[in-house]
Amino acid sequence: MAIDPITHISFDKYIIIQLPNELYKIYNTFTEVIGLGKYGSFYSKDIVGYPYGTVFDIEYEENDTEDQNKKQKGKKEETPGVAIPRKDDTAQSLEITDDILSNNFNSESNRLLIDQGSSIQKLSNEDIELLKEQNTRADKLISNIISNNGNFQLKTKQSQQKYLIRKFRKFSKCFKVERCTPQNLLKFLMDKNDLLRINDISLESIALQLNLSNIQPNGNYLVMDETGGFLIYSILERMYGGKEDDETKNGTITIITETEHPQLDLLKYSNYSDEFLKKTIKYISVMELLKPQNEEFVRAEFLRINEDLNINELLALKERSPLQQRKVNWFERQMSLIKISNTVDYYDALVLQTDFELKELVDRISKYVKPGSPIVVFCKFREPLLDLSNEYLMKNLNFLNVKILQTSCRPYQTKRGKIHPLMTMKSNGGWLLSCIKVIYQDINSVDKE
Amino acid sequence: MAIDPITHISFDKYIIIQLPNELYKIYNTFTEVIGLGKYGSFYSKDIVGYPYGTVFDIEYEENDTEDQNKKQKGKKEETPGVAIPRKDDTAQSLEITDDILSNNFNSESNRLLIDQGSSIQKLSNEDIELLKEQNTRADKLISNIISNNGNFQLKTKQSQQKYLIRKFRKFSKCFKVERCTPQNLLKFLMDKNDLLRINDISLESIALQLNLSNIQPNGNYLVMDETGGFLIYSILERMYGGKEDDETKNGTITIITETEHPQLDLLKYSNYSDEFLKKTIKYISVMELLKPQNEEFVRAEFLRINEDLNINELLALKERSPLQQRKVNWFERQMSLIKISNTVDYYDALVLQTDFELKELVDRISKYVKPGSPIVVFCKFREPLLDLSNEYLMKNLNFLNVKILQTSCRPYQTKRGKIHPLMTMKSNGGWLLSCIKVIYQDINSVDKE
Amino acid sequence: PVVEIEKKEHPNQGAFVHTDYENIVKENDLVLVYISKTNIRPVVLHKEGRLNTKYGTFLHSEIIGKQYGSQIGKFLNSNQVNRGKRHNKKNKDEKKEGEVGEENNDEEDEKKFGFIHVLKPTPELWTLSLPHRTQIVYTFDSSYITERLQITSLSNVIEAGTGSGSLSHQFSRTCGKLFTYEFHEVRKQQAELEFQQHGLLYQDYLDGKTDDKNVANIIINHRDVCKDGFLIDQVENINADCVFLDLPAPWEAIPNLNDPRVMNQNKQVRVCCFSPCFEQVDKTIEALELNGWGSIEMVEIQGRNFEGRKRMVKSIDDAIKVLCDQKERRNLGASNYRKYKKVRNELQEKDGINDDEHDLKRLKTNSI
Amino acid sequence: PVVEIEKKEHPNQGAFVHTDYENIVKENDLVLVYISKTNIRPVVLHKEGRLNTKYGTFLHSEIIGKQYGSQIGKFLNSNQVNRGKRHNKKNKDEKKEGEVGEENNDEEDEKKFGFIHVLKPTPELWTLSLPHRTQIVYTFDSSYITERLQITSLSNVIEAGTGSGSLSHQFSRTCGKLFTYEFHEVRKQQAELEFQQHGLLYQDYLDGKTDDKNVANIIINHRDVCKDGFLIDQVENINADCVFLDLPAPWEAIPNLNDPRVMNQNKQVRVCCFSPCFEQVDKTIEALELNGWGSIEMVEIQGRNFEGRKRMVKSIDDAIKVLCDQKERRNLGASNYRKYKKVRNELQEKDGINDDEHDLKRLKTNSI
Repeated sequence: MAIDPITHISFDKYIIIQLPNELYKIYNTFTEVIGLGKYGSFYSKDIVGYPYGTVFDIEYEENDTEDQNKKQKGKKEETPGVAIPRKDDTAQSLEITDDILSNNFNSESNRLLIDQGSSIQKLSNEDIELLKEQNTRADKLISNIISNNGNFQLKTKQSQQKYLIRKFRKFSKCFKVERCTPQNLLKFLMDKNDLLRINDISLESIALQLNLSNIQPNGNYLVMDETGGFLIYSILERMYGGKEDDETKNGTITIITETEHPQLDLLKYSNYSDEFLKKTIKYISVMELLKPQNEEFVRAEFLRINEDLNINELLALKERSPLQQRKVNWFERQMSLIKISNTVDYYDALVLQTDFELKELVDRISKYVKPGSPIVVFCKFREPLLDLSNEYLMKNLNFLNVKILQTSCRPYQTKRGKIHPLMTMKSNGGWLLSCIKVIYQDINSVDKE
Repeated sequence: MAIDPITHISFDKYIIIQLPNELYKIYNTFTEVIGLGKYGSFYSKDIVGYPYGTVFDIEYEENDTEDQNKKQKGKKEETPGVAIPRKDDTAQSLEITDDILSNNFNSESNRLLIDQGSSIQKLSNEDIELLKEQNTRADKLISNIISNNGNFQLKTKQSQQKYLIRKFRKFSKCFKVERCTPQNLLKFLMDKNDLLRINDISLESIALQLNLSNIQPNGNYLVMDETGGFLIYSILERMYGGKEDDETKNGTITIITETEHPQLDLLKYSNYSDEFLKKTIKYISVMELLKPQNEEFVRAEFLRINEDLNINELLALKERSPLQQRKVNWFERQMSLIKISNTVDYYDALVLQTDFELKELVDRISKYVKPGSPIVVFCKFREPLLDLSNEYLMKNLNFLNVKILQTSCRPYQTKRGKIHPLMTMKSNGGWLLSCIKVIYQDINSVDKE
Repeated sequence: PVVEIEKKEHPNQGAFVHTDYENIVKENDLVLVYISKTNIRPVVLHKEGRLNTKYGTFLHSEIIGKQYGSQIGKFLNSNQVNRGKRHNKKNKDEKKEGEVGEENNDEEDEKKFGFIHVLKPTPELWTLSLPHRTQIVYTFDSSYITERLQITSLSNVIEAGTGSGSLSHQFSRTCGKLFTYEFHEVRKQQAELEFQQHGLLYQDYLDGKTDDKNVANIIINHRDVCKDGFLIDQVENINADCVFLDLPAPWEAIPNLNDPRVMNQNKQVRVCCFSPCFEQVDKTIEALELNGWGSIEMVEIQGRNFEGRKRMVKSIDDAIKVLCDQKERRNLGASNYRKYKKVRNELQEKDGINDDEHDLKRLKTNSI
Repeated sequence: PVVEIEKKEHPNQGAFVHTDYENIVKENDLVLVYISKTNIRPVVLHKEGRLNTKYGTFLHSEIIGKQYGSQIGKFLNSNQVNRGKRHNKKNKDEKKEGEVGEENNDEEDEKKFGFIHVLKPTPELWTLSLPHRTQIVYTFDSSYITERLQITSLSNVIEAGTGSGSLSHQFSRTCGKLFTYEFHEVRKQQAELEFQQHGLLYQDYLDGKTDDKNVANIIINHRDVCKDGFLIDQVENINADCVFLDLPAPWEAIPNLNDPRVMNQNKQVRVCCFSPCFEQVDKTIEALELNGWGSIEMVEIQGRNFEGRKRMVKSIDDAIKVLCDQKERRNLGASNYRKYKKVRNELQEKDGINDDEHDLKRLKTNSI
């Protein structure tokens, strides 16, 4: 059976790896050896074929161990280990299990504990590295850490746990592979402290924007994306879910770009083929959309650039040289742009994430939206949305059901017996404005009863 | 032992009564008979002398019952009942207890329940009124309601409880007496849906404002209060706690008023004597503070108003007629206002709740604050505080540690086994700005090392 | 809001699908009539149909043939104006919506203009239009659930219980197949009928009534999943990859997910349990751990709506001016004050200053 | 921050009391030196004392005699400027604070001006200056607790445990007497010393060291209140009316409040238990109910700090103009474009339009 690249780890894909410290990182299975730094390294072919969500432990050949120990101090280990998938464990979790922890909880208070720092840990970091190299699995590693910490039994249960988790994160050699979904990509950017790149949008805000935009597999959406492609990928994911060849689905996304060339670098992590993206996504710049040319003008421009070459002759040719084909392509793209800029009342939703002055923007591009369809704007700040709402949309009879919304997700520490809200200092995840474009009826056209 | 009016219900005081529907209402023990509407009525002397926080049940004389029943339909009952304090119950709670509820929970699912509305309740409202009159205490009332509802055993536990609590609130005759503290006053205004009167301030925001203002029993505070006296009362409560005659405490509050006569109608519920308030609170209008007169001008004005009467002669008199005394009072008040308007660097905190344009206001009155002391501004909206902070305070070296804060309290349904956050649609409780007034050192006065 | 759709009506297929380019409202379409933010009504349009609103009666024929998103207006007679006014008093926020005209209390006879909008149903608007048969999972929550479960058009989703079907609509829009279970028989029947009317039942695809399996994708069952599990007659293998449990005791249903014919055994799968109380969450976590689920996380979604508001701004100088005037008036006596004032105004007008303009209340737009 | 107060130092009484009208910093005063929002240091001032900061060394004698609230400035040498810069890079928000001067990277030798502020301690500033010996109850919570317990200058308050003493300072400011208990002996000693240095110990009032019993009102005990209850030798009857329990297992201490010598038996009394986890809250509610407490309510305080931020605003027309220019430049070729541009600019300058000003980035003040 062939590997389904949407559910299973495949070659030549971007993947996300969760490390024991719970952080997400992006790797590519094109790489022969994937190195996780202090958490080890392995051959990427070893993980191909397993379902996404699998946890692997890195184990090293016995005969390598001695060599490893010698090398340890000086340089980085060079021979990758073997990535062994954890089987018979449906949880596939990197967390330290309660079984291991609960065996070691005896002391009841920290009244007598005086912090002696790291001096009390009999196992040195080097010892631990050694243990680690010698195929020590997580649970063994941890019981070693426990029995070698003279003060461990004096700590409170809580500080014992904290201590173990800290050590575990530092020394264990395992990892989990996740598909590079938009949701996991967001977590990756969060871990990288790079949310500014996607306008500080939170998972809950993008989720709400997608729902309010009523994304469907066969819809045509007009989008501005200042999240480097994250918004586009999120929309594509809801429409196609990674599958490129389903003939029953044929929705498109039209992107209005600020610059000549769209900046959608995050889209590469979607693993979609270039052909698919080309078919599904159209680009048009604000200039091409709002200051459109007509066919006559394009023909004139073609003549000027190509020094009196006749486009009709080129089009009529059955075979064209590459240069001729490029010229035809240019002409056809100009024609398609003109068509887009003339197609009003067409799109099933207007989905915006942009720094442009919103009143002006919505005023000029809402004409492209099909009446009765949603307009959904994300903004990192509240003021521009209030301004758009109060100073434009609410004063204009072409917009209905104007709402400004904020949603935020509160994570809890989810350990039984210790459930409490987590204090996170993350940004607020932004605001959304939604409304429906409608058709205003001139009051004078109505008969008085 | 004399009654302590701060801890015990006394004559001639405003009190707060919590009704079985959990709402707070304000009454006065000056009233001979306190009527709680459908929850009954009683003589206020019956509750005097018991500590605040006591729950009373209203009971009616046996021999009255028949009369009552006859009258019931036509007019309101006229003979008040007897308010009996609940003893041996430290909880003093109006809530329905779990004991009563748990006896009646047998059915496990509402799969078979079809809502038949009120037709299924065999006891009519009239029957219930009758029961109520006949000295039926809460628990008896409830078991009656239960045994007369044919569908009760078919309901889920949850809907049984909801049903009982609803009925209980409607029919029981008991109440709890609380002291008219600022906190209880706030709950009263909330129940009355009258928070606009106190600028929509929440308990948590006023609490934070008081703490940040560093209120102490001997401090002198400069205040603007657009909460009708609620802010002043809250400050007084922290300073004096209701006690007027403690010689070790002598702090004052100076109020800047917008109008000639301060609008502090909520202050009457504080139960402080007029003498105490007169001694402790000073009033000065924005005009008197910021456009002050000098002594010469006041004397001239005195002459003009009083047609060439010499104030010095009046002041020298040993005995004065009431009219003369009034004139002297007028003069002395003018002198004291001049003194206030000239006393800069004096107040231990500036505490503001006002609709005035804040930059302009703080710019002109911060001079009265002692350097190193806090300035704490409450505002219902965020924008004026952001504006004050970014456009004035942060650009001015006379202010330090500028912070904009918001605090909100999330109540939970606090029933064991059913703990969850309550969805309340209340307003957000406002924002606070705090900073410290400091003295800027001219850069040119510093020696270069 | 009252559902005005007849029990046995079968509107046109594709009620929840984006319209074609023409975007025209047809006879027998299921539409949502937007009367105000809090009053959105589902209606199936018939040539002879009538729709009663607070703005009077609209004929369905006035709506058929219009574009979706159209405003349909009419002039109200005075009786309706009065009713409208009372309504507006109660609900000031809705003022802008549905009614335009001068606020003229003297001339009740003047005709006012009232209007409705005809909208294409979306799951979110449908949720707003629902009579609340059971508690509803609101869009703040449902959108997050969809995202966290990573539901795409390839996902097979299990939902228990169906409840009002509000969330089912949202899942159905996004997912591959939706298996939904409801233990309350009457509610199941109501929901099934609704799904059928909305063209969402997978059976209709099997029966050839529609060829869009992206839309007709709901399989509904009457079932207590806690007792009887998730397996159904229609399919041998559910192959679910996303599960949403909105049950009083999800921990009783969780072990039933272990049957290998329920969840996809060959890929990562996700479950979301939706509970109001912490005690329920605690039992759910216990059951999840016991049944081999990992990476368990409890979260809470807090959603809010904002609105712009007008705020009073007062100037200190204005207040001082008012007080000075009051004082002068008192000192001079009323008649002298008027004379004085007149003279002063005359003087100041020459200088181009209008001292009388005590505009204490200036408005600014702000928000809470 | 490091506490620079010597263990056996006894600063002047009344460190936390409002100053008199003179408002002068005296020798031996305990002051808070404000260096930045996140660096506030408690210092007792001596004639010979020195204070080292990132802005260099300040002599205590430079501070003594100044008014509270005074800025004390000095010019930094270039070495310090560099350190300051590195600091600023890390922590941009503090830029305004502590340092003024042009950002001139070329001339490192130029003297820059750095400053500190001398402040009177308040419980809230003290909390910010604390080395975090234990978890701290922050002002968002503590102010709410004070208000909900209805603590006034008449209240006798019980606090267990003392912890860092941060909350004790806030209670002490507002309440009548504060009975505070700490089971960790070293922490109790640290807190006791601190209260003594701050003039807050009731014993000092009894010993006649101060006559302000509103200020010297703390009685601290080394005690495990869960095991040994609240009764203490110093007083026969605590007569508490407010209790705050910040303990891992408050339910173990609650029964000990039943002793009639602990709580005031003749008035309404209140208790607040502070716990992070729901399971603790659940056990606490159980204990409160069993021990006859009523009107139990669980709440959570959510506090936030806001800041104004600058936001980019782009204009559509500007963007279109940039794109048009790029296109023209490409079509014309670079050299022709320059000629064309020059001509066009000359034409436009006559009309007073400056087309070259593609000011794409305009700044507006906004906030999150």
